[in-house]
Amino acid sequence: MSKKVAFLQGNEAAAHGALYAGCDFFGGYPITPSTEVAEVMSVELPKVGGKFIQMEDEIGAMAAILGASLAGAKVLTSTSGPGLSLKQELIGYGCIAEIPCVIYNVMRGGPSTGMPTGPSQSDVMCAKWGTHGDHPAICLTPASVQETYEEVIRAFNLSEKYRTPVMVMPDEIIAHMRERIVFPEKGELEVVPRKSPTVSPEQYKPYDTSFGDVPPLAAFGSGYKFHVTGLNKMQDGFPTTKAEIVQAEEERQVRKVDANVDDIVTFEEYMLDDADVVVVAYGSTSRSARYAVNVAREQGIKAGMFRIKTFWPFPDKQIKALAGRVKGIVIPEMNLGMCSLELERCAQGKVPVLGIFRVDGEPINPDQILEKIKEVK
Amino acid sequence: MSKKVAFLQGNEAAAHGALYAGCDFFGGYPITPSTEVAEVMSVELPKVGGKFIQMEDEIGAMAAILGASLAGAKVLTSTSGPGLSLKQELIGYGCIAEIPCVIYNVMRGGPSTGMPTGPSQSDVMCAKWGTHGDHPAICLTPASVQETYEEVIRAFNLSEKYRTPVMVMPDEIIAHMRERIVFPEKGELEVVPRKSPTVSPEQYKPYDTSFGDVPPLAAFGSGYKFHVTGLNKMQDGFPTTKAEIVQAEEERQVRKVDANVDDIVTFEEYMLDDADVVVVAYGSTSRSARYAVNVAREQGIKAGMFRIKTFWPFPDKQIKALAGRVKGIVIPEMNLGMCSLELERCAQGKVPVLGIFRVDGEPINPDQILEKIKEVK
Amino acid sequence: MAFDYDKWIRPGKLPHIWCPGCGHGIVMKGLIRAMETLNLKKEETAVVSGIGCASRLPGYIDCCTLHTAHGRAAAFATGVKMAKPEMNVILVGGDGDGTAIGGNHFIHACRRNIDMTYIIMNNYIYGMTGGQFSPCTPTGHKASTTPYGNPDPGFDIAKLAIGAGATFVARGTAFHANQIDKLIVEAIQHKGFSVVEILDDCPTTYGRRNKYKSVIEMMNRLKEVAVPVKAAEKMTAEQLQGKVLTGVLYKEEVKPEYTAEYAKVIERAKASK
Amino acid sequence: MAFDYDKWIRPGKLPHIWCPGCGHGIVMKGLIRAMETLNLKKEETAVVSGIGCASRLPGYIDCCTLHTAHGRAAAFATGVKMAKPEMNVILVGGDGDGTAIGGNHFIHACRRNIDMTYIIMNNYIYGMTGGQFSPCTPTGHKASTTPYGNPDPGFDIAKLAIGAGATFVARGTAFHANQIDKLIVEAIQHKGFSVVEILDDCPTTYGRRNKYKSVIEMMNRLKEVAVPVKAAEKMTAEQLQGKVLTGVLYKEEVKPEYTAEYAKVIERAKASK
Amino acid sequence: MEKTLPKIEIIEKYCKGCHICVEFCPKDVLEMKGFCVSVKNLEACIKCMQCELRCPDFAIKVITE
Amino acid sequence: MEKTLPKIEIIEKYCKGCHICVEFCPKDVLEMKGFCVSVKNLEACIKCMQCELRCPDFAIKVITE
Amino acid sequence: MSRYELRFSGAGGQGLITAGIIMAKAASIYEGKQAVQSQSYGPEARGGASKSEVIISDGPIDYPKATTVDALLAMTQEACDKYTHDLKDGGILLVDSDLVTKLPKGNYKIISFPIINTAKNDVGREIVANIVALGAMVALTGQVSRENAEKAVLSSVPEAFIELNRKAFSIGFEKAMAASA
Amino acid sequence: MSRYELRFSGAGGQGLITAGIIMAKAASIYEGKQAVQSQSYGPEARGGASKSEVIISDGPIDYPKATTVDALLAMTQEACDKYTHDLKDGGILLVDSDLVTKLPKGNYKIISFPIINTAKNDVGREIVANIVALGAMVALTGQVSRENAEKAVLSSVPEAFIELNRKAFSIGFEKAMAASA
Ligand SMILES: Cc1ncc(C[n+]2csc(CCOP(=O)(O)OP(=O)(O)O)c2C)c(N)n1
Ligand SMILES: Cc1ncc(C[n+]2csc(CCOP(=O)(O)OP(=O)(O)O)c2C)c(N)n1
Ligand code: SF4
Ligand code: SF4
Ligand code: SF4
Ligand code: SF4
Ligand code: SF4
Ligand code: SF4
Ligand SMILES: [Mg+2]
Ligand SMILES: [Mg+2]
Repeated sequence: MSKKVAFLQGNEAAAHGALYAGCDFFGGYPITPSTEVAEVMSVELPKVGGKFIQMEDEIGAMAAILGASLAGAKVLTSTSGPGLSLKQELIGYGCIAEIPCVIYNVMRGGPSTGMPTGPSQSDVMCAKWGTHGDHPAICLTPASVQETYEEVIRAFNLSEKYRTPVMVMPDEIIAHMRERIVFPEKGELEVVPRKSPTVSPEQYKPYDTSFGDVPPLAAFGSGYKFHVTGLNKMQDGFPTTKAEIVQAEEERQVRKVDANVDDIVTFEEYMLDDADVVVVAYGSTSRSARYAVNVAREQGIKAGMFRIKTFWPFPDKQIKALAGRVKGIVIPEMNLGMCSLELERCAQGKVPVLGIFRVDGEPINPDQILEKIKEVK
Repeated sequence: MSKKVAFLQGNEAAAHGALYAGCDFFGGYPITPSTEVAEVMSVELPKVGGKFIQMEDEIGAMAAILGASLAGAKVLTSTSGPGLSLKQELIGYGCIAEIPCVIYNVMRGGPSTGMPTGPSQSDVMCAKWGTHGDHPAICLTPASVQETYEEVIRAFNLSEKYRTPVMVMPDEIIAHMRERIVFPEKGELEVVPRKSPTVSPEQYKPYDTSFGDVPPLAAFGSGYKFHVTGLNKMQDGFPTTKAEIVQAEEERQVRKVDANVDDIVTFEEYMLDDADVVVVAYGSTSRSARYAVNVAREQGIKAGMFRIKTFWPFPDKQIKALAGRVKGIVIPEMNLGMCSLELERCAQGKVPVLGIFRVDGEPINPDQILEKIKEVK
Repeated sequence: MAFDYDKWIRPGKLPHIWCPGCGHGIVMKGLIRAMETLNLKKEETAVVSGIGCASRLPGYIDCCTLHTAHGRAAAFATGVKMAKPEMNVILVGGDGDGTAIGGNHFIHACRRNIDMTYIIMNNYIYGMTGGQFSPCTPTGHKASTTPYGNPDPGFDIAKLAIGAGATFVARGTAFHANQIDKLIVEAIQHKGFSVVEILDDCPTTYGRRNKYKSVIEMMNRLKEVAVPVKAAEKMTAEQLQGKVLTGVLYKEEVKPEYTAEYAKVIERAKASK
Repeated sequence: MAFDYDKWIRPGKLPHIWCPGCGHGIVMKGLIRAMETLNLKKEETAVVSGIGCASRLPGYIDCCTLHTAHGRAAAFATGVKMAKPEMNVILVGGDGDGTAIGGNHFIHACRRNIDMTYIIMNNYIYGMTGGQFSPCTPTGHKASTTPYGNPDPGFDIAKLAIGAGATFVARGTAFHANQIDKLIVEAIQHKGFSVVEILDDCPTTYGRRNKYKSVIEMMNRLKEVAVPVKAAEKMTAEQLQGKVLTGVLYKEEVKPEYTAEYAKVIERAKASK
Repeated sequence: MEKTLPKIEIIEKYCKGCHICVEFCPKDVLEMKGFCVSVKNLEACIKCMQCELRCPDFAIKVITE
Repeated sequence: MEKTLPKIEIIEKYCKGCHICVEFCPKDVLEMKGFCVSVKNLEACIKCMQCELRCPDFAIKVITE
Repeated sequence: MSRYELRFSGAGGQGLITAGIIMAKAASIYEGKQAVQSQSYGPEARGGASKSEVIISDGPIDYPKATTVDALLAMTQEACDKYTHDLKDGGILLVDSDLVTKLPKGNYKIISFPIINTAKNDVGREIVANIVALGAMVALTGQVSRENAEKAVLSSVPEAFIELNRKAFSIGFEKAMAASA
Repeated sequence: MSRYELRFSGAGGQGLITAGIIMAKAASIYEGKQAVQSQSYGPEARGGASKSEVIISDGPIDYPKATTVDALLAMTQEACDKYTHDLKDGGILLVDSDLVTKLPKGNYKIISFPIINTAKNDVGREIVANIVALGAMVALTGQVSRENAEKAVLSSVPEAFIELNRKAFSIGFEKAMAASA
């Protein structure tokens, strides 16, 4: 039996990925260039008994998905730069209260309203540092329509597994380009269910670390009653200012992700075995990079690509290893140098990091990258 | 004649500093632990004909100060973590539209509501990366009541000089502790006025780079009429999606600050001449660090301190130089390691960076730092 | 017989954090009596708040409780209710939380007419942050940020809610303690978005600054200004000067309830498959 | 004689970006005629908007113009007006900008009664982003995110503004083009916060989806639904079914204007020194 | 007919001494002792429950059987 | 009395061809030509200015002296 | 690799994005090749110049945007002026002969016929001009078979308009064949 | 260096923050020393334990919080239990004898008298208990002169309450002298 195929935009694929992952609640506020996600969800969710709600603004949308997730739903919101900035306060709420949710953010030109229809990659830093306070961050940067579909599913899985907000951040090119997508059969891809409590309602504590760093989460309305707050809290969910508890809980929240980088961090290595020059790239830019690497190889240059699929946690270990092996790192980004700073941190002065930074709404083309590859001596 | 002295909280000093700098508009929304700034401004501003307005939320407050600044006022808002997160979208607006304004943010425990009355230093990253898109960032981290007063004045000056939002970020300890403050006489400290246009209204363009990277800004209601937008814009202020212009304008916005780090970045070197170990510290933590360095010296350990006064732009050059000279860097922070990442980037693997990270609402005490100093071999 | 509040209060959580004489405790008791009257199932009841003194209420109630971010209670609650329409969703919070930073979510919850009950404890002030004026502080009054008297006109919360499309709006006071539960009962029974404003007092940050000598004086003011809607009908405009109407101020049952409407969307969607 | 719009339009900025038949252009012309009637000084007039198709208007007007962020026009404008109370401050924008994301700033501007005029171009839809429903989309109608018909009830903007405390509220339509300027003139002359809602149409994202065959059909609908307040007085409830009142819907002159009140704060403060 | 007296239970650790019960007791049954309320004249109590109803702190209960 | 005819100025590069002026002209003076409006019967014009008033695009002016 | 680049350009609202999508769909779903479609538009989504690009290849397509264009459709003069610059030497240029009167200089294989008018007069509805153009592009580029392209067209339009579109496609295909013969 | 650390502790609303501020002001503004005052409070600002710390020194004060406390005022049992832990060996502990009945073990110089009651009965207003306590702390610690402390008190209270506070301060000062004699 042949699989279902379709010719879709990245955004449409994202919506279908969410449905595959069992998403049954979408709260959003329209913004270019992410509107197609909401549009598909508004059509598809009610068909499967799910709920689509268009809230009054992005803050309301973020609040609604957090509320719905606490009531047991698998939740998604979609937005773009200005909306992401507005959601920041409540993203922090999701982190501290440990509420699974997926935030799909299409990167367009910024800051502010910027260039709503132009691609960019300049939201990657605020994916980690946007909200105030210490918190974990997971952010995926897909590079094709198929991958957008799959990474949205993975985002749901990570979100449930680690009980924390997860972001998927395609750039506008990936979000709006159309490619053929092959839909997996039901059961073909892993779908991680929420870890529900095994104890009785009387014994249940929403942050009970006796079950490990990621305690089970009960749903409102499922027979369990408990308290959730955005204040620093104890294992039973009630607020505390006790220093030891606060420190321990904050560290656990971050450790959940940091101690599991090997499970979370994914990447692709392309022609790296013998590479002298490595192009580190993510999102649509990695497609230009692969093109450029191919051309470079044809011209006898030992170039390769390290493609970041999981932007946060950052692939520190892998980059550090690479830095010890190659002569130069080229990083093309549709921003003024963000990933570049992380690479410098990881490269530790061992190899030069050469950036190609474009924020003009145009894609970085293979030629530019090739040129830069050739600069590495 | 002896100078006026007073015994004030950091927050009160901030308000008085703003008044000295000529602030005549305050828009805010109350939040612990920054409320005293608003309270003092509500008393003092109308006395000098200035305006105090309490807006419906932090977004409204940020919008109001931007509007007032465009109408010629020198403007201030004050807030804390959750409010800072909410303001992020419009901070980006201030950056792209190049509107001078000062954001005073007291760092309390986060994320989310966190620990409203506990100190932290965990907003330093979102000072730079909080808003989406590429943009410049200036952020000052004072360490005493007197310095809070002076740094608020400097913030106004930098904001006018570079036509960009500037943040002042004391931690809660600095914001709420009381010390003696000596008020400078009028004229004693520099107060930078807004660079007003010298051309006629007909010739005026709000982003006219023929006057350099920081074009003069006219005020609404002063005989000039012009357009301001949060879209990528041309020199005349009107929106454009022309690639060359967008790239050039975005680069200029960031360059304004980056090309002037020597003018902006300030720091203090304490006993660094012969130091083997350097404690890098900022805000209240630097006071513990100085104490610890003194004790270490008494014990014959060659310790010193590099105190960051300007957190953004980060003192890359200085830290890189230090990293080549010392055996170890100790970084105490009331967060889970933020400055620490920047130090690692700058240290380039040359020296170990040892962090002391507390997020429990308690200050980092000198003993902890001393202990860490001794770990450096 | 003494009313058994303990049944609804989480063990070990009292005394609560509110100041001596703070009206929020009186409102909480009214809410508990209402929940008891309606015999709500704790596990099927969510109590949702924002941030503020009033918003600390959920921590004490033995239900599914959600203390969200400042101003966001209505939006979080909308998510809860949409995901689990069979739950009772009760919002609680202060005047600042609900009408300042939370104003937008508030009016949109009114507009949607989603079946939740919002209890606003209106003490005319931001209590938790130390007494800055709120959008409900009367003009001319003193707050920590209106040293020269408040220049801002205040909201009439009921008028705002009606303007935004709420279908049930009531008002009570902390003085009229025994009516609080009755208003809340009627509100919860109403199918649609219901707003119950309870005027109460913040002796700590509002009372002192505005020269109320005691909690009792503030209580007595509530007694004096309140006029039940029924009584008001027989009063002249002059007599009503400076008074505040109490009771059920507005009720309509024509506008459809939101989750029920959405259920129809689901039906239509399934039919279209 | 032809009206000289050019005097108010920035040279070289036409044609504007709006689609064929979009009502926003008609509203812009009304605004220009009003500005001309009042003989406003361009340098002393700020036109402030948010984001959306309607919010692109300021770019064309030769005044001090400010195209802010989505929903924030009223808050930016409040800053402008407070800093320079002598300026005329006119807000323009769409229904989404003003009542969805901008709802809070809108109701608070109404509450404060700050002397600005807000022209809301209500085309019942988020035009710029491609036709998702807005808080003003009628129930049951089609939008790109209500494929099964909109389950949301819409705001009555005028009712909302009055509920929030605005002191002047008027409504017109793009069909009744020659009244637009008159309403705006009266609004600007009013001392306090004034709201002028103009019903107009988005043929591109709303019209087609809702089976309006042409711009003209949409225009004619506006003609049919509109009933001037005066005429409505003589009509029965039945006759008014499905109609929309136009003209000055509400006006009061008792509530003090905000910048004037703040001037008094300054006086009191200076006296206290 | 003999009047049965209620039991007035005061939970001292909840009472914040706000005076409300004292002032609104129609029969002057209660009084403040330091920071806490106490019963001064139980005989006078008419079991109107005003004190229990109004106490913001769950600190006073009137138990009538 | 001789009727003075107005000058109807059409700014082609502004006209988006929305038909509004054509439809709302009471005297059927105008017509569409391709994407742009044009004058078909100037004689009939009564200078009511409806076309100018209603055009969303500043594309038509009725000049009457 | 066999990378083939097409660009469909014209004014917003002319349905060129749709034409591009159908072309790419034909290649990737029906022809068994790989294809990527992308587009760009300004804030003036509904006016001004608009373009839709399609890359077709036998193998994976990395860079999804045009590098040097093999075949360009220009439905307006503005689009023709704006988007010809990277048409490759010897590339195909299809224009609407009524609307594009100033042809670019350069070594192009230029085909022109009155596309919109064909839709209006020969097919009966101006609205299907994009499908007429698509038919022509399919004929001229030979990247997908006529059958597969037709399948893609028919699977992309509402039931009620199938016949109309089939007709539009065929006429476009034939006209192009004739014009380039 | 001559670092001297004081802590004023008790229940929220007892005015201990104010007492700390006045002490620090006396030292830094009137005595010519340096001083830093800081405080901490929970969300229960108006209940629970509260503390205000003052560091006095001849030179610059780096760390603004207490390390080992030289003198502690505890106005409630809760505060006494919570805040004595880092009182230094031989340090001064002043308590309200009515409210603090369980005294800590350890080598402290403990002074106790009924502070609140003194304010109520001897001064006439319970509300000035904090100033009574301040007077006592000034006497016991000797960090600032009686005159300078009095100046600081008087410059910190509203005109109408000057006499009341002067009296409270004096009585506190005298009582402590007597109690520690
Ligand atoms: C985003 C954000 N802004 C501001 C605050 C500070 N804050 C906390 S509660 C509050 C107001 C509380 O007033 P109200 O809602 O009336 O409740 P009350 O304390 O009076 O009961 C404010 C401004 C916050 N926590 N978060
Ligand atoms: C923070 C933010 N959220 C969302 C958007 C996307 N957006 C732009 S305009 C708009 C709605 C426009 O609708 P309306 O205000 O009614 O104006 P219209 O286009 O209909 O004239 C939206 C949702 C944005 N630019 N910024
Ligand atoms: S501060 Fe006011 S509102 Fe808050 S608990 Fe105290 S009395 Fe109540
Ligand atoms: S999309 Fe709608 S609102 Fe926007 S310009 Fe076109 S017709 Fe007007
Ligand atoms: S029940 Fe009534 S009479 Fe008895 S103590 Fe309470 S208030 Fe007084
Ligand atoms: S009302 Fe309650 S808290 Fe107040 S004094 Fe009486 S028992 Fe105590
Ligand atoms: S002025 Fe009146 S009659 Fe003349 S063309 Fe215009 S609409 Fe027609
Ligand atoms: S109304 Fe204006 S834009 Fe429309 S057809 Fe007439 S002239 Fe052209
Ligand atoms: Mg309040
Ligand atoms: Mg609209």
